[in-house]
This record gives sequence, C-alpha cells and structure tokens, in this order.
Amino acid sequence: MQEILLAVISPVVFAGAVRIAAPLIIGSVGGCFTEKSGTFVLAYECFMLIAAFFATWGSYVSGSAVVGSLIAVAVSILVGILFGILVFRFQANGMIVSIALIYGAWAVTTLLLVTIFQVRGSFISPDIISYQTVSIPFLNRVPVLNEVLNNKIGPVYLAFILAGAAYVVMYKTPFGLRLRGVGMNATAAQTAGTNIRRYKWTALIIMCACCGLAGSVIPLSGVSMFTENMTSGRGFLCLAAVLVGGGNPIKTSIVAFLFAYTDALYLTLTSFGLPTQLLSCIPYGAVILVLIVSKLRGRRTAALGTRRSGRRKKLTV
Amino acid sequence: MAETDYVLELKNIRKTFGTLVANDNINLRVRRGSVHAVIGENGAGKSTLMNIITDLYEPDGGEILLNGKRIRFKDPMDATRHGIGMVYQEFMVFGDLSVLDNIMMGFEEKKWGIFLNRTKARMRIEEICRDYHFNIPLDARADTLPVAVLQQVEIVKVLYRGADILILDEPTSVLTPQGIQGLFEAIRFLKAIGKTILMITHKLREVFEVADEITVLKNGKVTGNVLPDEVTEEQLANLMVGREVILQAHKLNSRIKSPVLQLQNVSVKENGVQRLKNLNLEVRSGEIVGIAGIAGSGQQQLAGAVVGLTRVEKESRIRIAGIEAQEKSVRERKKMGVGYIPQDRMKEGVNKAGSVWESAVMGYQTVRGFPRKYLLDRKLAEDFTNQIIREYSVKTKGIHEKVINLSGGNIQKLVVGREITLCDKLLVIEDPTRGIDVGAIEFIWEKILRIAAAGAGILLISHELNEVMQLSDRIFVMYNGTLEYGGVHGELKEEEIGLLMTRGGDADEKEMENQ
Amino acid sequence: MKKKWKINEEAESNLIRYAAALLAVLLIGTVLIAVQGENPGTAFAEILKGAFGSKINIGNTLRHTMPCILTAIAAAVAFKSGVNNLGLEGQIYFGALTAAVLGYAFKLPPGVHVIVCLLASGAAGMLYALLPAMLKLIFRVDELISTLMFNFIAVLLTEYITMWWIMGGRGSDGSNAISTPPMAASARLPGLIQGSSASLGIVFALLVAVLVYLFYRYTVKGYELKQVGENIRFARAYGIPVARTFLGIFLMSGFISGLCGGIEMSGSYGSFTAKFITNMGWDGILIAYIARQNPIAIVVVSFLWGALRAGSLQMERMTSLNKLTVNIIQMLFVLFAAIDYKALFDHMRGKYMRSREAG
Amino acid sequence: GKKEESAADRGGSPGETYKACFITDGNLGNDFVDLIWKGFQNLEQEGWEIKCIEATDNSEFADDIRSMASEGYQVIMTWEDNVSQAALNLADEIYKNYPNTHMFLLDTYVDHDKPNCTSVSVDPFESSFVAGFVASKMTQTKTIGWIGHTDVLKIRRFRDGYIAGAAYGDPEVEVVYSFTGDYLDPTKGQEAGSAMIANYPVDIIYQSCYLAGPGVIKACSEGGIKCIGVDDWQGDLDPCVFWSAIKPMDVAVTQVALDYKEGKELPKQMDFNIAAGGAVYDERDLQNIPEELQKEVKQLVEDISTGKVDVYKNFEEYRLEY
Ligand SMILES: Nc1ncnc2c1ncn2[C@@H]1O[C@H](COP(=O)(O)OP(=O)(O)OP(=O)(O)O)[C@@H](O)[C@H]1O
Ligand SMILES: Nc1ncnc2c1ncn2[C@@H]1O[C@H](COP(=O)(O)OP(=O)(O)OP(=O)(O)O)[C@@H](O)[C@H]1O
Ligand SMILES: [Mg+2]
Ligand SMILES: [Mg+2]
Repeated sequence: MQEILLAVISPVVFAGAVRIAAPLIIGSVGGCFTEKSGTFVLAYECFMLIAAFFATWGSYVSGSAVVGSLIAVAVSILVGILFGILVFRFQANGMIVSIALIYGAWAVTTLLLVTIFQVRGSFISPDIISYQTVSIPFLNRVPVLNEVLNNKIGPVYLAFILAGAAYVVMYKTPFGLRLRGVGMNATAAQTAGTNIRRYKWTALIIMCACCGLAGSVIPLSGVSMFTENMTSGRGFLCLAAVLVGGGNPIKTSIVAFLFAYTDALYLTLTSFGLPTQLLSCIPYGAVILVLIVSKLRGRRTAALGTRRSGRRKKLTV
Repeated sequence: MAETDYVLELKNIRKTFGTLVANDNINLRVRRGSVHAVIGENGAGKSTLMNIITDLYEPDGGEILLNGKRIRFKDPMDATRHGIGMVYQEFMVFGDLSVLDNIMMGFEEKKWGIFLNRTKARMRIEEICRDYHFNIPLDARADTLPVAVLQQVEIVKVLYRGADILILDEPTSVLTPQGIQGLFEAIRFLKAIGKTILMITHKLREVFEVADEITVLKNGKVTGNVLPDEVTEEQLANLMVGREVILQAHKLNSRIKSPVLQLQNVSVKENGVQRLKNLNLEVRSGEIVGIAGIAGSGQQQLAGAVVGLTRVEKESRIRIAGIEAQEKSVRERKKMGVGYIPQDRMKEGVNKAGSVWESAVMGYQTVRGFPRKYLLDRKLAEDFTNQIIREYSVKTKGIHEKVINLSGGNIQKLVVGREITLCDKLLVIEDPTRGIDVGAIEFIWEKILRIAAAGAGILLISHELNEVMQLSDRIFVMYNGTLEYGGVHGELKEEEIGLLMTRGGDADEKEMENQ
Repeated sequence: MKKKWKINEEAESNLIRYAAALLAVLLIGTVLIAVQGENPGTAFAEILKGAFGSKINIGNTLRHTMPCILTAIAAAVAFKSGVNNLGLEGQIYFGALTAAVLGYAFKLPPGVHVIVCLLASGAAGMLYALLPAMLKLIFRVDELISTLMFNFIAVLLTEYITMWWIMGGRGSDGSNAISTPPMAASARLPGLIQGSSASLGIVFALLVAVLVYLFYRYTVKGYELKQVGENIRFARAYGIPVARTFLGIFLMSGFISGLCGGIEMSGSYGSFTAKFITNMGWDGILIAYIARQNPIAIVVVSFLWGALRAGSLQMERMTSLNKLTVNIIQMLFVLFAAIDYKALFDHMRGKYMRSREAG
Repeated sequence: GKKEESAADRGGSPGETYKACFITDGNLGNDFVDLIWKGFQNLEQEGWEIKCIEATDNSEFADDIRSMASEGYQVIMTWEDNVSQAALNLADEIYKNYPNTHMFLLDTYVDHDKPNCTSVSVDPFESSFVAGFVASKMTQTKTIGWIGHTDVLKIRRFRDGYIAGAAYGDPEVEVVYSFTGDYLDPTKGQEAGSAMIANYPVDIIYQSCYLAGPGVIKACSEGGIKCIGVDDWQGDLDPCVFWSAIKPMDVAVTQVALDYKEGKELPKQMDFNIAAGGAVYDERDLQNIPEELQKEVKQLVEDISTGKVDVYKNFEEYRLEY
C-alpha cells in the first residue's frame, strides 16, 4: 500500500507523465481553436495517425526528425482541408465526417505501409531518426525537477510553450477574440465584420497543424518506428481534454497532463500485481471524475448569476 | 444639392427566398440627419431590407446609393466601414463575453500591433457613453444583463464603430415606457448631432413621436412614403394592412365568476436570488388580470410558477380551479386547463426544426387529448392545424412547411392561435403582441377578449403598458418581485402605473430609505 | 392515386445522396483497386458474389446486417432526441456478456432460455447506459464524452470480469482465450440459413426497426420524443417531462444496443470473448447518420453495409486485395453520403444565376 | 479406422496442388505472425499455394473458415485462440462437408476431440525458462525485469517461465514485472521500460509485448541495459538485445503441413517443445554470453529435453498434458 502511495508522487511517474503528455497537450491545444470557433471535430485520431505515419516516412527519407514533423504537419493540414471542404462547403455533418476519417486513417496508413515500405503492420528502421533529448544545464543542479523536466526531447518543451502561446493568442489578441466570437454567435461575429469562414478555416488549420505535430512526436519520440493504429486512442483523450477544458488552452493542457499522469502511473502500478484491466480504466475514469468535479465547480459559478450559452445543439436537462 | 440631401438611397431592391418575393423592387430614400421609420405588417420584408442594406443578405437585384454614389459592399464589415451600423431585432451579443469585449469585437484597439488593448478600448467606450449619455457596465458578462441595457450596449457598439447611419430593427419591442422614452431621447440626441436613424417598428404611436419620415411596406412593396404631419394613425394603418385598423380594445361584458387561479404567499428563489416575494393574486374565470412591470422584475418567474416551469418555495400555495397545484408538473397543470404563451416564442413557443403541424398540435395531445391515448391521429392533427392557420391567417405554404421558414409574426400567430384555441380555463400570456403589426394586434386582442368572455381566466403579462391597460379588468404592477395593485380597468392613468413600475409601492420606498 | 406515388422530399434527397455516393465510390474504388495492381472488375465481381452469390453468401450478408441495423437504430433513437449516446459499443459489450453468462450458467427450457438471455442482455445494456444518463442528470456531465469513456471502460471491464470472475484468473482447460464457457444449446438462436452464421437475430433486428419506425410515426410518445430532440425548451414549456424523457431515450438506446450484443452471442458467437468486436458501435452511428435517423433507410443502408462486409471478405479471400480497401471504400461512401447535395446544388445554382446576372 | 482411411486418401493423389491458408487475428507485421507466415512461405517454395487472411473482427472467423474449406484448401491454420475456438466450433460441420480439410490451431494448448483439428503449440514457457536462466546468470544487480503487454493468460506463460528459469539459475535474483497495457503502441513500451529502469535496479529486461516490444527495447538501449527479445530473433533491432527467447513457429508450421501432405497421422495436439526438437534460442545469440554460460545453457536444454529438469516444477498450472 505504501509502495503505491509512494509511486503516486514519485518523480519517475511525473517524468513519464511529462513525456507522455507532449503529444496530448500539443493535440488538444490545437483542438481548443476549433472548439472555440464552434467547429465540431472528433477526428483528432485521424489527423494524428496519418501524421504519425508521414512523420515516420519523412524522417526515414530525410534523416531528420524536424523534417519528418514538418511533413506530418503538412499532410495533416491536407486532411484537414478535406474535412473543411466536406463540412464547411458541402455542409456535411462534422461528427460523421470525423468518424469516417478516423476509420479511414487506420486503413489508409496500413495500406500505405504496404505500398511505400512493403511491410505489414509495422515499420522499423535505423534510418528513422527521432528527436534528440535536450539537456538544460541549470536544471542539472535541481534534484527532483531535473529528473522530472530535464533531458526530454524538444517537442516536450514545445508542448508547454505552445499551451502558453495558445492562451495568449486566444485571450489577448484580436484574432482570439474574434475566433471566440465566431464560435459563440456566428451571425453576431459576422455583423462585427468577422469573416466566419476564414476564422473557421484558420482554426481548423491550426488544429490540424497541432495534431500533425502531436502525431509526429509519437513515432519520433525515441521508438523510431511506426505501427498500425499507433495513436491508440490518444486522439480521443485529446478530444476529452478539450471538452473538459472547455477550449481554454491552459485548462485543457492541465487536463491532458492529468491523463498523461494517470497513464504513467499505470505503468508503474502494474508492477504491483494489480489487474491491468482495472488499472487501464484509470485514465478514462479520470476523465469522468474531472468532468464531474468541473461541473460541480461550474454549478457554484452558475449560482453567482452567470449563465452559459449552449454552443452545440445538445440536450440540457 | 438635393442629391446629397439623401445619405442613403435604395433603388429597385429585390430579394427572393425560393418562390417567395420578400422585397419587390423597393425604393427608399433616407434624408441626412433625419429619423426615418419603416413600418409594415409581419412578413412585409422590413428585416430583409435592412439585412440587405448591411449586406447580411445579398440582394437579387437593385442598387444602393450611399451619399449619392453607387456602392456595393463586400461584406457586413464593409457596410460598417462606410458608416452604416445596425442594431438587430435579435441582439448580436456574445453571451459569454464581457460587455467591453462585445463592443470592441471586430474593431479592436491594438497594442504592439498584435495584442488587444483593452485599456484604450475602454477609454474610448467610456467616452462615447459619456458623450451620448449611456450608462452600461463594461465588465459584466453580456448574458447577465437585462434587455434594456443590452440594447444600449448595441447602440454604443454601433457608435463605437463610427456609424453615421443607425438602423434600429424594432427597438422598442422589449422596452418599458420609461425605457422607450430613454431610447427616444437618445435617438433625438443622436439626430441632433447629425446622425441618421432608420427605424423599424410596428407601433404607430412611436412613429408619430420620433419619425421625420415614414415608409410603409406591404407584401414586399412600398405602399407609401409619408410625413407624420400629413397622415393620421388610421391612414397609416390602412397603408400597412390595407384596411382601417384602430387600435382600441372593445372590452366585452363577461361575467366574472369563481377563481381559476389563486396564488398565496408564492415565493421563488433562483440561484439564491429572491425573484418573487410572497405574492398573493387571484384570477377569476372571465377576467383578465394584467401584470405590468419593467423587464427583470420577476414576471417571467411568475408565469413559470403558474404553469409549473419554475419551482416555488415550500410555503407557496398555488390553486388552479380550486385544486392545490404547486406540486403538480407542467403536464398535469396543462391537463387542468392551463394554457401558456411564452415570451420567447421563437425558442419556446415552437419547434423551428419541425413542421408547422407539429408545433401547432403541441399540447393538444394532452389537453383535449387525441381520442386514442397512445396513437397519434394524423388526420385530426392536420385538421386542427389547418383550423389555426385559417382562423389566425398564418401565412405559410402548408402544414408540412418547416416552421423556420415562417416570418416572425406568423410564428407568433401560430403560437397564440394554438393556445387560445386549446385553452378553456386559465391562460398565461407573456407579451402576446410582441413584434407583430397593428392588424394582427387588433385581431389577437379580440381573440383574448373573446375567450375571456367565454369564461377563461387570463393572466396577462406584458411590457406593453398600453396593452395591459386596454385589456385588463384588474391591473397589477410587478416591481422587484412584489405586486402592487394598479386599480381596475381605467382607474389609474398611464403615468401613475409607469411610476409604480419604476419605483414600486411606498413600502419599498421606505425600505430603500431605511437602507 | 397520384399522391401515393409521390415520394416524399426526405426519401428523395436520401436517394439522391445514396446514388451520388455510390457513383463516386465506384469511381474512386476502381482507381484504388487498379492502383494496387488488381482488376477492378474481378474485385467488384467477387464482392457481389460474396454478398449475394449463393444462399450461404446471402446468409453471411444477413448475418452482418443484423448488428448494423440494431446499433444504427439504437444510435438513431438517441440522436433523434438529441441524446449523444456514443456509448453503443460499451452497452453491446455488457449486453453480450450478460447473455453469455446466463446462457451457460442456467438451465432453462429451450424457448424461454433464449428469451431470458436476450431480455437480460437488453437490460444490461440499459443499465450500462444508465450510468452516463445519471451523470448527465445529476452532474450535467456531457454524455458525448462520458459515453466515449465508458466504451473504453466497458471493453476493459468485461475482459476483467471474464478473466478474473468467470475464469478465476486461470485458463484451466488449456485454452488461452479469455472467454466464457459455451452457452447451452437452449440459449442459442436457431440458424436461418444452413452453412452460414445467419440466425433468427436478423428477424429480431427487423422487428425492432419496424417497431421504432411505427413508434415515431404513429404514437404520441414518438411525437413527443421528436419535439424533445428538436427543441428541448419548447418541449419543456409544454409539459413534456424532459428529464424523464432523456432517461427513457438513453435507456431505450441502451436496451437496443445491449440486445444487439445478446443476439450476437445467442445467434453467432455462442460464448463471450474479450474484445469480441471492434467498432460495431461506430458502424451503427455512421449508418444512423447516413440514413438520417430514418429507421427504414437504416435497414437499407445496413443491408448495403452487411453486403459490403460479406463481399469484402470474399474479395480478400479470392484476390490479392486486402479488405482494408473495402474499408476505405466504405468510408468514402460515408463521406460522400454525408454531403448535403441539395444545399450544394442550391448554392451552385445561386452562384450561377448571380454570375449570369452580373455578366 | 476412419482416420487412417482419410490419411490414405490424402497420400493418394500426387499430382494435386496443395493449398494452405492462414487465418490470423493479428495482422502481418508483427514478429510472431510474420514468423508463422515464414513457415507458409517455406511451403510456397515446396509448390504449395498459400493464402493469408487477416481477419480483424471475430464475426468473420467462421465465414472465413467455411469459405476457405469450400475453396478446396486442404490445410487451414488458425492463429489466436479466438480464431481457433471458431475452428473448433465448426470442426464437425467442416468434417462432414470437407473431409479432406485439416485444421491446425496454432499456438493453442486446447484439449479437444475433433479428428480434423490439431493444436500446434510452441510453448514459450521453456524458452522463457531458458531466457530467465540466462538472465539470472548475466545480471550484475541481481534484479531482472519482464514486461508484457496485458495481463492475460497467454502472456503470463512468458512471465512465469522466465521467473521459473531465473529461480532455477539463481534463487537470489529478483524478478520484477509490469505491463504496457497496449500491444500495438511502442511508445507505451518505451515508457514502461523507462519506468522500470527508473524504479528498479534492473539490468536485463525481457519483453513479451507484441508490437509494443520494440519500444521496450528502445528504452533498454537508452537506459544502457540489456534486453531479451521474444518470438523471433530480435538481435537485429538493437545491439542491446543479446538474447531472444524464440518460438520457432515457422518450423512447426512447415513441418505439420508436410506431415499432412505425406499422409502421416496427425495427433490432436502437438507441442514443438525442446523434447520434440524445437529450438528455444537462436545460435547467433550464443556469442553474446560467456563461454561458460554457453555450456550451461546447452546443458540446460539437454536436461530439459531428457526430462532431467522439469520446467513446470513450481508452475503446475502451465503443464501441458500431452
Ligand atoms: N430564410 C428564409 N427562408 C424562406 N423565407 C424566408 C426566410 N427569411 C424570411 N423569409 C420570408 O420572407 C418574408 C419577409 O421576412 P422578414 O423577416 O423580412 O419579415 P418582417 O417584415 O421582418 O416581418 P416580422 O415583422 O414578422 O418579423 C417572410 O414572409 C418570410 O416568410
Ligand atoms: N437562468 C438564468 N440564470 C441567470 N440569470 C438569469 C436567468 N434568467 C434570467 N436571468 C437574468 O435575470 C434578469 C431578469 O431576467 P428575466 O428574463 O427573468 O426578466 P423578467 O422579470 O421575466 O422580465 P420579462 O419577462 O419582462 O422579460 C436578466 O438580467 C436576465 O439576464
Ligand atoms: Mg422584423
Ligand atoms: Mg422578421
């Protein structure tokens, strides 16, 4: 029992969480933009998976992780454009397009593995170059922080920077203000001179770029390989983080980090012989718990006389 | 020359929705520095026209001249840049944002080229508020504000954007007499400093009060361009609806009998705020009880408490036709014969996504009840719908048309028609004639009076003081959650009631003094 | 007389969508198959053969149609009333596990046993749907996300239950599969076509679809549910008990999902195996959307889906193509069917008119 | 009687092309599935017609088996217990309609009475035992680790074989274990490996995590410790993989198919254990361990083969009955 409690606060778990959190934070911070702009996208998983594949390919071809990521971002944006055309132009339902894309991504990447690399299931090669870990000198002298924060790959730090930057963009710039306006009341935003279509597109592109980057971090974080369905549900966790965080980049990142933390904790806890099936439930249970807690808090603020306007068409009972 | 006298000219504006011609070659000239009223029946195409001016809709044909020059706006923003600002019928607010953010949206002050400069924006807005005598809380969240304040926010927003021409779409429909006076003062002031105002309204009296020029629309066409001094109210009404309409309720003699609604000690608390305080009220069959009051003083909660949508405090007693009902659900009360016309008819009165018949029979399934309890009798439902459409002259292509395609006024008629047809005991009405034209108002008033005469008790909650005074047998004024007696029909003058609305009874005054 | 032949607007726009989507998919599919160095003709022929080539093949098609219909109906029931129940998969899992356990653990007379298993599976799905419903009603937790999470949890939890409670943590009989003991013959649904795994389940599915269709079209309750879905404030203001309705819809949707799991067990599998399906719930959601929540359209699309499924298996067996190709084709179909062609057409026509006017 | 008859039939027609089909629940691209497929490819060299069906969904298994039998495939091999279970369920029906078709249930340990089914196993317990033995001899820290993907019975065979072997080699050695929770995601493997290295003084980790395995190997390589591969020889993935507990399924596959072709009588169960000539390590790995240990390993394998060492001694529940 004591062991378990110790594990909960051990720096090892936090260090793991920081690493695992990187793609989750990057992806969900991107999702904040579409969420705030009022576009309903579920397809994080699709963007990330396709990005993961092309990051692997890019890195394999160019020998550089950064180039891999850039290619991943580009391809992810292309898929996003497909989404945008279907949803914005052709008025298709965002949810159904998302689900179809999530499905399709798995089939497409697997077929691409065959056509490009002539392998099935997984592709592993020493030519796939991952990101190198970065050592921050001054952290060396700080005992716990050093273990938790130091010697991680670049994208890990980038994730945290992105979260902060997204917050500033969202709440401190005209762009962010208008973006939120578009999501809250599109007609009103239009009368305020905002080009709704352009803002929705921009938000979508930002989201796709972020998901692309997030997806590229997965194969290039050290494993240097691509496997079928490699994102394995991370996209859904990103979605959950965005919904729980309400599209606020900071809150969303915190939630994403919480998921990463439960994941890291799981990896340590399995050594204690607890049933893995139950332990695996922890992140999902955590989502629900966080939701409950955030709603309880929401209730308190509601009591102070504020009201939330429903953004999506949904049942409020 | 005369050319430049007109700041805005519309020539042959045409707009169709499918086969429906909403604007049929409309010509309109607005003089600089004047207040120009556009009036017309429901669905006459006024909002559409205004939306064309601000480029929210693209016209199918015609041209717009601004300061004598032909112009084609690229987007609503472009119109704004050219000094045209619109206050929409449905306010364009961002509920989650602060008033400050609401106003500066789209016209942000910037810091270092990329960041928002809220300080500077605040200074500018405060200046505008000072100059034009507006008083609005800049840091409040928009959705916590009452409509009257929101309207000011909307006007300030338009001014902040540098508008020279202000378009107001039915600006008074949500205001109290005092609020309306405030608005008119603002309008006159704006005119005095050289702004041009284009105002849409249904209320003829207001037209005479502020307008310099009047354009009347009917069925998408201009039927008249007149000056207020040249016409009488009757003539104007005639232009609008094509026949004589005199807005005068003819109260019928009805025999007032046993109480259908008794409220004792009714209190409502919402999110910790006391909305209703120990109300006592009685509505008898055959009687119309009118409740006047400014927005936010608790009328909505009163209606909610009576129909069962709002939970009342423990000690409250509500009797409907003598039966204790405070614990009963909305549906049970409906079965007891309670009808309800909600204020927000677009959102609460109909299902916009559904077809007309679906909205028309709502409540029918429980009140009259279809003969078969579980199976829906489509034939009956359709007949009932057709009956309403006929009797209330709802303009629609048919009962399978989607409600969303009906104009605002016709949706109103649909709701009012349904409830009046269905109700036989107690009818709770909030603003029955909000946003509809004189012809329809006359018609609806008559219907209300008629069912009262037939023996229904009516609780009429209206922001239209005139309406309350004309229709009600007894008048109450709601102030801050309490009721003040306003006398029987014709006893008190409009000014006296208006005073009660803003100040409440003496008791409250004393209370205030004590604090 | 004339009126009888007039297709209603909705059916018409649905047909346009399906036709357009099929056409587009055929084109793209041809390219996709040709690129992989296979003859598209052969591939499509194999798909057709696999779907309808013989009695057995038709049986296979029906077998795959069944879960599609049920999950899609479950989804449609929820979506129609504005409930975002994405938790079909989880509800299927619990329904299946329940049916499987009752099927092996009890001895009941033949007819009764199946019915008990199926009803219990529906009840289990319903109970599992109760969780997110209560979270929504009590804590206002958005069901969209909670049901999504409950899906993941259901898969893990049923595996846990099977492995630790039912199998006692050990596979004593030597098999390593995490599965329950086989269900008794009395708990199995009779087969429909010899040599295929089509069972009487398809009849149940059709029955549910028809019932739901009739329910929405001809009952007062169905009318009310539709109003709740389309405008909840309206429904509330006129006395439809919204919270109860919400719960009812969730439970109904959960019941149908659970039933789907139960029929899968009784009809096809015969014992519950951990992770026995992948994405069945999502299939249902997609189909419900393509069919615009219309039960009759759902049956049609499900049949198409089942045929594609059975056909793709055949294609995989007979050609060098992988059924992932068909997966991609299916997804393209969804994407094309999701397009609002009417709006698109109107938009284009508007543009054309304007350009003509301008020019 | 019947059995011999059909066996004789099979041997009777020499001109016939033999067709073998592999129905797998896991996709190609995983070492173990690829290993089985390697066995099929050997058959192709022998002139067989081969076919692989990657069945992704449990609902497909029965259809696949029926159709392949009806297409005249004489040998149907199934992998993953779910497929095998479906094969067993269908066995009687297939026997009735297609008496010439024989089904091999790969990697199962199931007891059954179907004449046209043969369970073919290569029990990882022995190879894991040997790996555990090697690890216990190589560890400096007296702590070795094992990482599996999920806590399921099949995967526990690897763990407990490893523990048994380590205990046999050096009772002092402590074995720690954990699970990645996901068998497709290598980053989970990497994190699990890193966590184990950070939490315990392990210097050797044995991974049995399917596609997540390369992640564990990566973590070991980054953490500067040694790793033991699984299923196939994984020394090519990273230099830190000094040993692989192999499971020569390819050999088994080829051999049983050829047995079928020759008309040999096929038992209901067969295990390619050490005693039956199965390999548990790859010769290439021997150079990675001290010469002394090489001898000990060879001796151990010999002893297991002769029955002198009973690998299941403290793990009775894993003992195979045949
Ligand atoms: N989106 C639409 N689709 C179809 N018809 C529409 C649409 N919007 C408006 N109309 C029709 O155009 C006509 C004019 O509508 P508009 O809203 O301008 O009326 P209005 O004069 O403001 O009336 P009201 O006072 O009732 O609001 C109405 O008959 C309405 O049915
Ligand atoms: N559910 C709610 N939560 C928080 N604030 C609310 C809520 N409903 C109304 N308000 C606020 O309470 C104030 C009173 O509004 P309300 O609509 O209740 O007025 P009312 O008394 O019914 O007036 P009227 O019926 O004339 O509009 C407004 O500022 C409004 O924004
Ligand atoms: Mg209007
Ligand atoms: Mg209007």
